[in-house]
Amino acid sequence: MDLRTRLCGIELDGPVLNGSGTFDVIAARRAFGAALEENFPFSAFVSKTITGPPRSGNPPHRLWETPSGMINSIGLPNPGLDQFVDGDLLELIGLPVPLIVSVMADSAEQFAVLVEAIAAVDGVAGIELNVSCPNVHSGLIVGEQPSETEALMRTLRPLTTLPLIVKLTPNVAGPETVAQAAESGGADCVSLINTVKATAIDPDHGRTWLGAGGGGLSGPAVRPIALAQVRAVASAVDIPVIGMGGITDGESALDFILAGAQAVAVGTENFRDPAAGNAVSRGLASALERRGFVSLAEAQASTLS
Amino acid sequence: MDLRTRLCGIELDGPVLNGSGTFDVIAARRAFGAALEENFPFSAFVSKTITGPPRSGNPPHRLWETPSGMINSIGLPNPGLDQFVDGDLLELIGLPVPLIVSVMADSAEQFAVLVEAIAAVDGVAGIELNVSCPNVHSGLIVGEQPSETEALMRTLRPLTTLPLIVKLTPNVAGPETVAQAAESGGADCVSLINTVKATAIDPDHGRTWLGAGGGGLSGPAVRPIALAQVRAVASAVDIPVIGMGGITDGESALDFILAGAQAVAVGTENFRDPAAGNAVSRGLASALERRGFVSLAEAQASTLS
Amino acid sequence: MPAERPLAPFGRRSCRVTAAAADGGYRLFTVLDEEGPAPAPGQFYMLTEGPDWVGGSGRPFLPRAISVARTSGDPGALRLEFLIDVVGPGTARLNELEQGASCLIAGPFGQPFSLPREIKPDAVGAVLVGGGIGIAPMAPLRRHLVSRGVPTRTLLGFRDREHSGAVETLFGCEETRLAFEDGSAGHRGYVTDLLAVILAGDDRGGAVVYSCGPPAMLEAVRKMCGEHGVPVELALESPMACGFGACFGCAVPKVEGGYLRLCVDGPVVRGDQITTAMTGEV
Amino acid sequence: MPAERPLAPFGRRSCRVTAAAADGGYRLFTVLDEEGPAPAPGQFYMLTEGPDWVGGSGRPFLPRAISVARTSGDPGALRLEFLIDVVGPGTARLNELEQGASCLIAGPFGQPFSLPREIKPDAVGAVLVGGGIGIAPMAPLRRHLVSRGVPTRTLLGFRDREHSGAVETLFGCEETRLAFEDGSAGHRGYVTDLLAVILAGDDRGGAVVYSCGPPAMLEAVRKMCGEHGVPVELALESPMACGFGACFGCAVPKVEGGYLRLCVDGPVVRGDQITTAMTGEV
Ligand SMILES: Cc1cc2nc3c(=O)[nH]c(=O)nc-3n(C[C@H](O)[C@H](O)[C@H](O)COP(=O)(O)OP(=O)(O)OC[C@H]3O[C@@H](n4cnc5c(N)ncnc54)[C@H](O)[C@@H]3O)c2cc1C
Ligand SMILES: Cc1cc2nc3c(=O)[nH]c(=O)nc-3n(C[C@H](O)[C@H](O)[C@H](O)COP(=O)(O)OP(=O)(O)OC[C@H]3O[C@@H](n4cnc5c(N)ncnc54)[C@H](O)[C@@H]3O)c2cc1C
Ligand SMILES: Cc1cc2nc3c(=O)[nH]c(=O)nc-3n(C[C@H](O)[C@H](O)[C@H](O)COP(=O)(O)O)c2cc1C
Ligand SMILES: Cc1cc2nc3c(=O)[nH]c(=O)nc-3n(C[C@H](O)[C@H](O)[C@H](O)COP(=O)(O)O)c2cc1C
Ligand code: FES
Ligand code: FES
Repeated sequence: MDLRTRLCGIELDGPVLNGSGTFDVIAARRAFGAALEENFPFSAFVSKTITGPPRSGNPPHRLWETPSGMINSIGLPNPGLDQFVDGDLLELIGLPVPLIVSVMADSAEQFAVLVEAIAAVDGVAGIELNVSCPNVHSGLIVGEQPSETEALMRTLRPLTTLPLIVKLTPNVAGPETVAQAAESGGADCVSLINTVKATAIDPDHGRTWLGAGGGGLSGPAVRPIALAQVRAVASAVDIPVIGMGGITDGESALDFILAGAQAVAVGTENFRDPAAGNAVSRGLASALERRGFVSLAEAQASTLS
Repeated sequence: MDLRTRLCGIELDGPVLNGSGTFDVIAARRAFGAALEENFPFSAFVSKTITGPPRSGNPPHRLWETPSGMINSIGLPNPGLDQFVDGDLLELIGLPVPLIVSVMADSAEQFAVLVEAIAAVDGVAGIELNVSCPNVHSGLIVGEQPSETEALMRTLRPLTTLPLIVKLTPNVAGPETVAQAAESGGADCVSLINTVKATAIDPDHGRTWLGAGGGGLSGPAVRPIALAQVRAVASAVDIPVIGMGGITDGESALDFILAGAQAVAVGTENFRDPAAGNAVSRGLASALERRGFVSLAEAQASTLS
Repeated sequence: MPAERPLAPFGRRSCRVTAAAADGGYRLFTVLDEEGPAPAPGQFYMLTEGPDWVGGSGRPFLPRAISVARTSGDPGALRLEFLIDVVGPGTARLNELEQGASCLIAGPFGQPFSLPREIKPDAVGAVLVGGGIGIAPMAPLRRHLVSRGVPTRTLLGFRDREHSGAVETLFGCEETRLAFEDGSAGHRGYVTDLLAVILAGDDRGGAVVYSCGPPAMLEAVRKMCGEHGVPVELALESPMACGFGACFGCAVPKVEGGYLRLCVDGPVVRGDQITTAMTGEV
Repeated sequence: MPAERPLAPFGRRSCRVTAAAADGGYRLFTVLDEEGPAPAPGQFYMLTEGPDWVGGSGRPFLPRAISVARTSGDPGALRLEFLIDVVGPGTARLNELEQGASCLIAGPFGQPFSLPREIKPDAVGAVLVGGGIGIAPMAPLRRHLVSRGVPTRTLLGFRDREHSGAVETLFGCEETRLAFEDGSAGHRGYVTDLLAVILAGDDRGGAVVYSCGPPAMLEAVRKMCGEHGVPVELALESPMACGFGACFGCAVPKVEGGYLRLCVDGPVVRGDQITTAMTGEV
């Protein structure tokens, strides 16, 4: 089965990526050694989200297991732009697949600094903009406001020719309007869904379980929500869509392709199976075959009745 | 364990209600006979949503099972106001518990007609307003717009002294702002969450599985989302909150009480166990006991650290 | 005039599985129901396996609707037999139930089959048409009709011998006519061929047809009976979340427009009540 | 200088359960790992039961981290033994594993215990302090140290006799000192009382302490060793989603600020690396 595809200019030998922040190749290499690269699970690698200043992340607890899913409140721990560029980034560029770097900032100016610094490094294939965080000026969550999203894109678009991917938040009434704003602002691609606002109670101690009070829901539990949003967004924009949210196998990956996604990403399932990416790719090939598709491209081109 | 509570003036022998549209007492009586009333599962009964004109509902398929949940696209089948008032309503009033009638319309005028007609009937304890539907004039989903919600409440508030409960949709960035709008418009109570927008793909036939193209997700899968929204809303308004979304047992019901809900509702779990309401009440009593609470009221009064 | 209909105990109850065995391509298992009434032919139960029902993929989550294939014993110690065809995670779970396991059931639910006279005052006999797993509700119906002295002919169709094993168990030596699509035995072809012969005969006037099986077969039976003016009752399927009228998910289009709730208005419906027996199929 | 650390085969693998039995309040089971290397003492595996892992409540969903209590055989036919304490749905599932069942494992993961000399050049001996289920990683550590000729004293504490059964199995006739909170045998009280005696002795200077057990016990051990200037390595626990550094969920506060990822920087940490062994406890 031919799984090759082209994602806003990036040639991929398959459509299966990782969700940002759900796979740390550097740590995984320590655990699995060279075997990781020999069977690299993704056709492109998306880094965890990098911010300007270093962040240590949220206090414990950071995890809560839910019915068919989990809540995380990790808090984007990362070494900060400078240390990332001088350290991890060099290692990531050495990976056998294209590299997409995810960045987040609390103002357009800070976003600009990140985009320019990352774009200046040879070997970066694309930049994903994590807009699920408040703008210090407006106080509004950029990704929840079409206007803020479009404005941000107009600032960043001129700064690089690299593909800019906007990671959409699902915590809005109409993700398609935000996607359209991103598109008219110059985005090359949108990815969704990020995690869904959620919390968990610790009844024994009369507090929320999570150190940060709340977090984001992911895993199979959110797949039906993700499919609806991917379908709405894909039919509202002309730029490609990276679909994710609860993908666990080839069948669920195919659902996203048929809903209009050009590529898919695996997040939480990586925690259950470090080789989930490989399994999803294999499973997608056979799922396509079962449905009589001759290639991924044919499925991407098909539309739902 | 003393589970009695008072919900915007309605005396209840317990905090467990049903979610609108998830239990049909009239059909259940045909299946279970008198045993139903002898062990009535809820402390107040919420009718399915009634509209002005009769509705036959959406074409099949109407159901899709998801990981730890389900999607429904039922489409609010109901006999319409007149037939409801002359028929089912008379039976519902005879129930051993207070009756809350759920209504929906696509304009403030139509809502007014429904509210006045229902309020005119003796034995109705309260009215729940299902605002998860577009306004024919603005085209906007009322429950997604604080302004629309407040305006609707200002129209309806003067029409009755019965408690008015606004059923909030979870498909918004900030349910708490909609809740505040409902409160300042004169609502006595808010209930949440309604189902989360979702869809399912039928890969064998290249279509969405659901006859209506999409539907709403419910069940344990959405509980973490519901808890976060109930907590946000409860801390934003002074009116009582009815919490629901994936409640399956006493422990999950207690989570909602601790998150700030005054009462809880059971929906999807009724499908898995017709006596789920009884089980949740029993389970809540022992969950409270295990945590050293002497009464439901004490738990309702406690706040999360 | 709807057939009298037993009431279900409120809620669901745990029953012991007293027997379970593969039976010709399907699996037949028996539970001991100590609370429920004897179900009427055509009624069904909502089954879950118990606390561990939810499967590895998060499915099954909802209970599954299963018809009664046979009942024995009396209320208080009633034995209910279910015939399972594995088509997905729910039936796969039920298929794993072994003797000694426990199983949660709710029911009996639904509108049972009517007696021929209740459908047509001058009816003199019944023709039962079952296909595949659809033979399950035909077995108790046949016993019921015979016990009421109704002359009954039974036509059963299968893909192949492999899938007909349960006939022995459920119909024993009772006289049945079998059709096999692969011609491995009996009539080579569809069970509807056998029905066609009967409907062509002169005695069709007094007949009432009862049928359960795959949607395509049911629709064929419905059409044939319609053309010959022979009344027919069909036991339909649709996805069900609750089985007792709570979810409105089991909608089947009605001839006069609108939908019936198959779990309470069916699963047994008159052929002329519906527009097609292939609801939701493409 | 971190201890050398075996690499895990990439992904997860299915292993047969070759033995499983209750063992003094806990359950001990063995899997046959045909792919993995021998784990170093202190390392752990991420376990799931397989396709039916997800439980009736939708949990467990994530794999569960379990330490190795004993290893035997050689790579290719390695036997890994796990000791299970049921505290929720995940351990309940693992507790149900019977001989012949299969189990999915990933690992070995994590930073193992160091040799005394790696921690303190002039170290002459080791003191192992295990509590409850925390005796599991102490067993292979003891074997390892003894095989390297390190004089080792082992102190183990339990609620009551009921929960000490596994000592027989895991430590056999090796010399251990036991403390029971209920005084049902050995020393009446906490295992830390036994440690206090040793730390008061003159030979403490050459000792390195290793400990695993309930957070409160670990924190006591950490404090006592700190006060006596005796180096200590602790095997900690924290909720883990992945076990190989992917989720950043297993954060434990570091002395110098920030957090370490317990699955890759631990589970074995130096007492002076952390601010408390009671992370997330209230
Ligand atoms: C009144 C009645 C009586 C019945 N009697 C019997 C009986 O005696 N024996 C018997 O074996 N069966 C019987 N059935 C059918 C049985 O209930 C279904 O086959 C069963 O529910 C299928 O569940 P599953 O999980 O095994 O398969 P599913 O995975 O549910 O697949 C079954 C069908 O459901 C659809 N489907 C697939 N995925 C989903 C999903 N995620 N959500 C919703 N639908 C989906 C597809 O059309 C698929 O072909 C009866 C059904 C009814 C309504
Ligand atoms: C490195 C390491 C090694 C370990 N070795 C062993 C061992 O050898 N033997 C052994 O028995 N155990 C061991 N454990 C502990 C074991 O992993 C946990 O006890 C297990 O994960 C608990 O899962 P559970 O589902 O049984 O219980 P849970 O339900 O997960 O409850 C366990 C604790 O998790 C918290 N919790 C409760 N509900 C949730 C939820 N929904 N989401 C998240 N947290 C929740 C509570 O604090 C609860 O007390 C080890 C842990 C680690 C990190
Ligand atoms: C533990 C964890 C950490 C995550 N970190 C990030 C992140 O740093 N940046 C980001 O854009 N998304 C992050 N996500 C969201 C995922 O990339 C993905 O959008 C989401 O989890 C849905 O996919 P899934 O259901 O397959 O996990 C994180 C998710 C999880 C579970
Ligand atoms: C089949 C079904 C039908 C429903 N019908 C209605 C309805 O008519 N009106 C309404 O306000 N909510 C309706 N709901 C939403 C429920 O009342 C409830 O808000 C939601 O299902 C979340 O609770 P749960 O997870 O316990 O089911 C329906 C839900 C389901 C599953
Ligand atoms: S299955 Fe729920 S109403 Fe019929
Ligand atoms: S458990 Fe996932 S990073 Fe440690």
